[in-house]
Amino acid sequence: MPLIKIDDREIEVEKGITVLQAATAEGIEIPYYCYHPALSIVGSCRMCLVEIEGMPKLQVSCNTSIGELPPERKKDGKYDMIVRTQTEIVKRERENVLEFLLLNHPLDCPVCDQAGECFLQDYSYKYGRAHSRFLEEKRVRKNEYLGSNVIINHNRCIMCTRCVRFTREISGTNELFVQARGDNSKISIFEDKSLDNLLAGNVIDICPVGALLSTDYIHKNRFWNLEEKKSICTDCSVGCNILVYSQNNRIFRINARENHSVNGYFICDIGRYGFHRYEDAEKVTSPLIRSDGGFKPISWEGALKEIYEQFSRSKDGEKHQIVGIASPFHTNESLFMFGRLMDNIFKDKSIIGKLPFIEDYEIHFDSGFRISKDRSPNRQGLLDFCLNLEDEILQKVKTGKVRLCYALDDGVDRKLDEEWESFFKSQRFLVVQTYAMTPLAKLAHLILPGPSPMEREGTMTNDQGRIQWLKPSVSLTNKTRPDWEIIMEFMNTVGKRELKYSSVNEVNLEMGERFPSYRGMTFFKIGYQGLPKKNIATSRPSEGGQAGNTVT
Amino acid sequence: MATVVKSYEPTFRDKLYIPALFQGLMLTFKHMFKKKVTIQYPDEKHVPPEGYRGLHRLNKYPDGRIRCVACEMCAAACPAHCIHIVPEPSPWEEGKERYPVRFDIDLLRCIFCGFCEMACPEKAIELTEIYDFADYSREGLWIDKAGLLEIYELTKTQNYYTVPNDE
Amino acid sequence: MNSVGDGQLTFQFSAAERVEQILSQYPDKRSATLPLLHLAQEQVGYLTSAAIETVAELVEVHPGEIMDTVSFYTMFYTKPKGRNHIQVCQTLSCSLNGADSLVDHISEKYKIAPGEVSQDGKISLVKVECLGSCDTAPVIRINDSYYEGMTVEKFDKIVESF
Amino acid sequence: MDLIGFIIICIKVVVVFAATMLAVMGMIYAERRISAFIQHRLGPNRVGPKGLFQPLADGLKFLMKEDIIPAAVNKPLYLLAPAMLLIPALMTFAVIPFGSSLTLFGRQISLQVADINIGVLYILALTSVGVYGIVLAGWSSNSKYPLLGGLRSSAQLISYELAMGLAIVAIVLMTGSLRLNDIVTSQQGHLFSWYVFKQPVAFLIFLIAVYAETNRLPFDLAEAEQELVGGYHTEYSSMKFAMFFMAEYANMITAAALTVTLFFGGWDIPFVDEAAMGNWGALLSGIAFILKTAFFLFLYIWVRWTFPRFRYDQLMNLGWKVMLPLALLNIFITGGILTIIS
Repeated sequence: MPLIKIDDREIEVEKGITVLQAATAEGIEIPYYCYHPALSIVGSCRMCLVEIEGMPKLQVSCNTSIGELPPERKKDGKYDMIVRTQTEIVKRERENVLEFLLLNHPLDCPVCDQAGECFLQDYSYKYGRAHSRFLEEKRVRKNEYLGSNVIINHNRCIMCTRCVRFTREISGTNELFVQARGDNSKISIFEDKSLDNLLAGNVIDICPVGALLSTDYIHKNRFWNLEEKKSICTDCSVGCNILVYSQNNRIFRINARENHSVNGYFICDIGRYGFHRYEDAEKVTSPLIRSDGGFKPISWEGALKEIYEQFSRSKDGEKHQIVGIASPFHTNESLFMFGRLMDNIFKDKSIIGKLPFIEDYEIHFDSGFRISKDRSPNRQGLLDFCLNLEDEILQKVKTGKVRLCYALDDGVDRKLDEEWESFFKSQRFLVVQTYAMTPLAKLAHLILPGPSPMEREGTMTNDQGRIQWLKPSVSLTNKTRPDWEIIMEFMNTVGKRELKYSSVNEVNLEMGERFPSYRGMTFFKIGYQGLPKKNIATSRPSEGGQAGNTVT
Repeated sequence: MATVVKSYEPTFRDKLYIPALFQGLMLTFKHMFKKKVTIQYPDEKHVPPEGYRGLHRLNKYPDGRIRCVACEMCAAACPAHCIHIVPEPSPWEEGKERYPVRFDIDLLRCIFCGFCEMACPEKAIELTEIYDFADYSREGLWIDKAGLLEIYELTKTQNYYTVPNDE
Repeated sequence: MNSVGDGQLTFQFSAAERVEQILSQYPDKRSATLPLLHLAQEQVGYLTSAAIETVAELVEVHPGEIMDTVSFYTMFYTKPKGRNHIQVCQTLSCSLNGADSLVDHISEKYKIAPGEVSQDGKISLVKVECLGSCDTAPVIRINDSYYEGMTVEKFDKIVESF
Repeated sequence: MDLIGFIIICIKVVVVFAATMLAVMGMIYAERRISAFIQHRLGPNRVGPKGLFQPLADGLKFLMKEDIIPAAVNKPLYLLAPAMLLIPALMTFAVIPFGSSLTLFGRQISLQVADINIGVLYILALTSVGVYGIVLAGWSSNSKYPLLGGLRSSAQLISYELAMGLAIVAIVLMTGSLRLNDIVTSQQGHLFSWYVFKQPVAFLIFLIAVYAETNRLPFDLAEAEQELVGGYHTEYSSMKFAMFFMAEYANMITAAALTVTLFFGGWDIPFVDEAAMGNWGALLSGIAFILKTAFFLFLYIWVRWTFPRFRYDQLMNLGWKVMLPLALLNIFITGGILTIIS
């Protein structure tokens, strides 16, 4: 392994990596714009110039790979390369490069959405010179739409071509190219081919300056007002890692978060703009009970009392059947609790099913990025925790019995077909746990208000069996309660249990106790990058010390 | 224990106190005829000294467009967090592409430090010399964009920036 | 936005053996980009987007990269040019010797500004950088011929000969 | 006493009462204006010409204020206290001669409500009763600060009433009568027959004691806004509070009139024989009395805005260790001299 020296530090590095990578890994900052770890190297911004001993000129560190020298040619007897990043000449060159990059760059940080997270700002402040010697008029161009969600501000562009390389190498869609040369060059698209692929939003993320802007976020807020939360996307079963930016409980944008085991550096536009669905939805903020054809708010105590009366006492002396409808949109913790409720409390009286999975077409990009066909985030978790899941529940449920149904709602993406609608209508008492007035909720007798996907907390298992942490990006409002807590209350009320989990972590621990493949998957342990599920076969866990008088 | 420090030993005349009393009386008597400092407020107005920091205003361009680009630098600089801005893309074609749809200042929170003025890159917010803006309700001291522009209309003949407006 | 749109959806090289020959000249197909583009431009007079896509297919790169190249070089045209394409040198020696008045004259005569094509499609005019004949300035180039030591009168005479 | 005499007395009572109340209003105005002037301000100047109606506005405001009676108070005494303070203050004025006598329709009318032969005693008695008002107000409020105020007031009264009484004794010794009219008459003639010149020490003691008696600065320990939040009248509001206010000013007016009567020749104008000038003389003497009183009232205000308040121990020190021995000494000397002369 080559031994190199950067500034005063001796570093042993892999053969073939670049100087920039070596320095960054060691925590030595070398400024750069055009380099991106996921993209090919062009070395066009010249910001990462460093001094390398034995080379007559400054070198771009992003494109200088480290090799091994024969022993007799080693520098100072032992180093394969000696790099200096803080010498006078490097500093001066950085100043000069920045002056060039800023020649045509407007001084419009106050109206620029990138301000606050802009590398041009940061590096100008850190490495730049205070004044430009450029006296001429700056080149001014109009903003253009590159795609329906992307605007380009040509004036701010520094021609790093990250976006161009992205469309060539990651999305493979090739919409962007550099037009003309020199002063006239600009990022452009073919007239008949706008930047509208499913990964288009990522060019906004990777643009180091404020040139590429999202129509969804432009001029909505300032970066420093936003609160950043690390979470995962729940729009398909891949479970991309995301950063959610919100202010005052309102989400403003979603960016990709790096996770090489899941999504790399990027996310798709479905997830990026998906949060608007929950904004538009008609929210359920309080338990609602059906009355006179409509719904009227009811207190939690009232709702639980109603549940007790319906579920624990058989009217007309008939034997009743309890139908549980689980949802792959819920967290592992909620599904674990739901499975427990159905299997251990209602026992043989219950049957557990699910609505048909929401499936769309699967999308693969050449770079390896994929959007799963399965558009529900936690199918794996559903299968893991609801062991007696009936696939053909419509056939299995026998007619003529008293039927009580408890359904976890899939949410705003779910449309009900006629068959399912009539199934739900035939229920004697339908409890729906949801966050919005979905078609399913409209059929309910009692609606319990749960959190929306952006408010949920728990773990999710993606289609690769990776357990990841879904963190709430906005807090619960009004009378809504976490899903697991509602199910726990259900168990306590109907099953006469005295479960007292005070947080989702405790449910998580209990879940690990009962399901060996999830053992030890605490939030602390899985962290922000997630962990693969253990490959242990699951057997039916039983509830210790059951109360005998649960359902009469 | 307290230490007694005698800095001055009173003389017999001092101990009589009577002359000192008269001295005091004469002093207040003399003051009765001095010039009065009272300003008869609603009839007479106080003229604040130069650089006085009073009510805010939002400046406009000569064509009537608002100068503010909703960059929120003032809100960021504000130590009292009294400025609340909601930005939006501007409706006009030419000029700045961003403008505030809402611009609220909570005057009860404001400490009139003038940092917003200093932070403003567009010379849009400015502290006028208006000092009498009392109100009967808290809501009345929540001044919005329309109110701030109105203040500009009232005071547009003046430029309160201590550095001359270079545009 | 770049405008390559011209309604022509397909493009076919008329001299297929020439294409083969160019491609065989280079070890790497990409290297044939420029000669092929020139060939395509000779055929139609400018580069249609269909032509660019055809070339891209032949050299096995993305059309975007071909577009990069096309827009980089001034000799490639993505818009139709006039039947007689007049290029006026405006670099130092030509400029000093009256290239500007020549441009003014042509503009006035055909009612076109530099960079435009006359309405009947006969004439197009561009100002270009050094044409490499500084000793005989000012120089203009009409299609592929050089005309040196130009004056307004001389230009009129040449034009008459067409 | 015939009917006409009774009517005359009634008229005198009404006139004196009205004049006192008017003077109270004037004093409120004067106090605010003069204090403002001393502090380079303008003072009230917006209600009526030069702000002259300010006291009326103040009174009106007091009337409009909510009348709060705290739940913990001893109600009868709480309600009685302001009256206890105000009534003696007004009653004292009954014995003070405010001019020589008028002759109307052949009837001699002395300008004095009641010419009683123990006038001085009457005054001493009534001012002592006034203090009950303060003590009662302080006690009945059932609250800490008022109680402290009331206690201070009673302590102050004992300390200073003594000195004051002894100072007057010197005058009485020289006059040989307790009747105030006699005291005035004995000062008639030239300027130096005023007792202020004959008894300067007694005057000084009397003046200081009178300030303490009326609870005016620098002796307003019973009120002491800074420490006692208003002292005995902390729990009072509206008109009841106004009555304390009025009582204070009425007391001041009485005290000023008394000072004039005892030491400045009363209604006497030096070198002028009022009796010889008939009714005009009476009028002039009245005016002279008013002017002299006015000066002392002004002095009250002037002193108030000049000197700081005494500390409680200083007050006691002054009262017991300076004033009382001094007054006693004065009586001895006066008595000695009188004995030698006679």
